[in-house]
Amino acid sequence: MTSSRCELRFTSACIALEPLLEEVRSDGDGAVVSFLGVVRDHARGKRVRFLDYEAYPPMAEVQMRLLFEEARERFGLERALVVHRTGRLQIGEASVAIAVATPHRAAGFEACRHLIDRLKETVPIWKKETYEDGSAWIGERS
Amino acid sequence: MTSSRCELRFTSACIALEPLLEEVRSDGDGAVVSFLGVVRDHARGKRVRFLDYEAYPPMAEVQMRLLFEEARERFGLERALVVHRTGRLQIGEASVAIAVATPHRAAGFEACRHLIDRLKETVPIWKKETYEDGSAWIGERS
Amino acid sequence: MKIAVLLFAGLREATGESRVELELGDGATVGDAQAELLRRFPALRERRYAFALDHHYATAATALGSARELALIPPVSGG
Amino acid sequence: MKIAVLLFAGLREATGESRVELELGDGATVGDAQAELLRRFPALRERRYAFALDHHYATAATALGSARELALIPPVSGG
Repeated sequence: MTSSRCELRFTSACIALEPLLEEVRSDGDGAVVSFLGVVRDHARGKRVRFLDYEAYPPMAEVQMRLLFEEARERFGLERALVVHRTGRLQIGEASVAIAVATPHRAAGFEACRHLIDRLKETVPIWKKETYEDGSAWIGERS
Repeated sequence: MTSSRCELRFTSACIALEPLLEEVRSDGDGAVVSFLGVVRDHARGKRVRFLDYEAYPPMAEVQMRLLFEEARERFGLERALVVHRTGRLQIGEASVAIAVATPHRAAGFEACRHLIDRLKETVPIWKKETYEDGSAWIGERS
Repeated sequence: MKIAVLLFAGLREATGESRVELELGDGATVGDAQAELLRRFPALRERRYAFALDHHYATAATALGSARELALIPPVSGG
Repeated sequence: MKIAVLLFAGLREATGESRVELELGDGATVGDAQAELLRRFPALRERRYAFALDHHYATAATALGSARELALIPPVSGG
């Protein structure tokens, strides 16, 4: 009834959130919190034309599993799906979707926030921004 | 580009989240945080068969507008859609969906959480739980 | 003066009414309306509820003034 | 001993390689592999990156042991 499953997936196609919400939830869950990271039209004071994402999937899976484990210990999280895009993304497209299902909403909000915050710190995925006048891998030269 | 719109809607049909996410977002937003409240199969130690929701829509709209204003002052929230079901709901159906779009994710998580927490305190909507052996309007006799 | 009173959820079920009209003296307050409702609907006596006047929360001391709609608001349980 | 080294993002672009094989002495560490990489790819010299050995973060002092895959991990920017 309250099955446990946390999973990271990569896709080169547009992310549809609704199927993830269906998939992540079990009948004992009263809350589904989700996060979509979306490509903005500007960043670092520049107008963004498009993004490219690159990942190291087997390591990303290992690192994400550590984060799921953290969220389980801290918030009791048992059910979460994380989908990350790779390849070229246009403005307005989702680069990442996180859906978590929990019996009560407090844990859901905390866990979802934790997963995206930590994903940005440790999971091996890289973003290259292309502007009108060039491009840059983010974080590299800061 | 960064239009401002916060809205509460009622519906007697199943809530589809994906169109709300599309609608709420503008091109300057990097984060879309959403919350679904879902009918659980148990509550207060009893097995739930179904729920009925009743609302007082014109007052709900006034009260929700006060909450949107709170979230705007505290978190800079400009774009949010709240959809609440009325009538009979089965296990697993969403009773409420909240979608907020913000330039950065911290404000999105905070604002979404604030809206659902405060909605449950002040917006005139009522839930009746029906169990195997009776039913009760929630909150009434506590 | 006349005012419409709305009853919701358990209050609607207890009274069998979702909307009643009250006729009250000029300068009447929410509390005066409540007293009249309690006379007509003894089932309301042991109930908990707040008041809303024209869609804003109000107290027993609030004057009805030119308000058109008084609502008894049982503890809310949306979400 | 042989080990595969993976290069990502800006490091891949700077070196023109996404995967190289290194031949190192027994008991070699991540730091030894790094020294060899810097000889072959001077473009790596002014870059910032972490190390991962078989998908776990590692340091220059970590022994390669029986690991099969070393990766240079530039600052991540997913999400």
